[in-house]
Amino acid sequence: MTIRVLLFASYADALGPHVDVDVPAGARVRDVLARVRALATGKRIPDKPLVAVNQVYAADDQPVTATDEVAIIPPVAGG
Amino acid sequence: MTIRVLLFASYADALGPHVDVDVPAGARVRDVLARVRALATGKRIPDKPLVAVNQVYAADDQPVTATDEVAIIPPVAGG
Amino acid sequence: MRTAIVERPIDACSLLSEVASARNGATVLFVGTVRDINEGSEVSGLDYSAYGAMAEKELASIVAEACERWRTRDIVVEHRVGTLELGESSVVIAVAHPHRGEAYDASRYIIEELKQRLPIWKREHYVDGRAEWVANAR
Amino acid sequence: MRTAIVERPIDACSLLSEVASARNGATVLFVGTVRDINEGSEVSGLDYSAYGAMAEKELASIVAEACERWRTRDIVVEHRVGTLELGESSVVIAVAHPHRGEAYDASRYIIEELKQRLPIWKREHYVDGRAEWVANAR
Repeated sequence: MTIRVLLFASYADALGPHVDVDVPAGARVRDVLARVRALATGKRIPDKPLVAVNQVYAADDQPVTATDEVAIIPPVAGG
Repeated sequence: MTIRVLLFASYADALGPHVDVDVPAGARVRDVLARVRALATGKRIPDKPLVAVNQVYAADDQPVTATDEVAIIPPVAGG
Repeated sequence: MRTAIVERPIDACSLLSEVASARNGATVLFVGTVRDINEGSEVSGLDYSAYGAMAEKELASIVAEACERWRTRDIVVEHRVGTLELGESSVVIAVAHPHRGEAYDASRYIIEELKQRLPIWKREHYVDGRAEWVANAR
Repeated sequence: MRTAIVERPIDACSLLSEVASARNGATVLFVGTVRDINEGSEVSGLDYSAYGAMAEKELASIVAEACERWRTRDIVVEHRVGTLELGESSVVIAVAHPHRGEAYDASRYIIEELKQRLPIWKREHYVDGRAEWVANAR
């Protein structure tokens, strides 16, 4: 299945505002991350970044489905 | 010497806004307090109230002179 | 810094502007308000009276202590006296500081010291017609 | 309670009025402002960007946590995104509570959580022409 991954701030500067990656059915957050990091510019993403699934912070073993909104969250700076 | 003692809030309700008491030269805050408490309505003043001399909190052994502004400070309620 | 004991309503927004500056990343404003209930009694209004000259001095001392301890000059405090209605502000403390931790700590220091040290007294009027001098907890 | 991510200036005074009530004896307002200096560099301005939908949700969650923990509904928070100038407010937190300790604690909780959890990013522009993504300390 294809997962669209949203990117922001410095990650979006390097990879664009989103990337699409293919993962097998039953894949988890960490599998999606591995595919993003395997892209040409993907090394800009750290090994264990914060990830949100459907706009909620998610653990790296959370399963993902093709309809999920997955986002990689750079170090935040609100306030 | 005569010392004018300023009173406020519940103490002023009982004794008026000020009382004059006579104390010997060299008297201290505690001597002034003893004279105030010896007045007919003076029992309304507790044994060891807060006292200010010249608008600064004072210890009970601080000497007073006839030109000092002495005040007995009821429990405060600012804020 | 600026401090005042005033006999008119306090304009919290104007205190907020007074401490604002691009030097400071954080502003903490504290507003103390006349509550409708105190320790179970329904309050209808209250009078604050002060030993005016001493209250001015003591308030200035407290704020000078805070300015020195937290190394800022951007603190303004007004305390109102006279007759106040429900919901009106009795005290407003505005603190601005480069860093938020210091702004919160200085604000808290000032309200706690002021409640222990300012020679100001409060007579509460209750809905049932009673009135009482009320003191702060020590 | 009310929370919002906004793209216009925040009116701190209006948030203050929004939480005011004679039920509450204390209001604590926190204003976060764009500083002229950050870690030694002279700042000329900055852009905040957000993962908007998630930032709205996360901000609402943080404030709901504070409302539950300190048992009040009188909390309003706005966080601004877009381009801000020096001295402009990026975030305003208004908390009203019957008691002051709770008002301070809830305010502090919200700013600390928001700085760790809101998916909002800041690009600082410096007087020397550089620009950098800056993260909060963890």
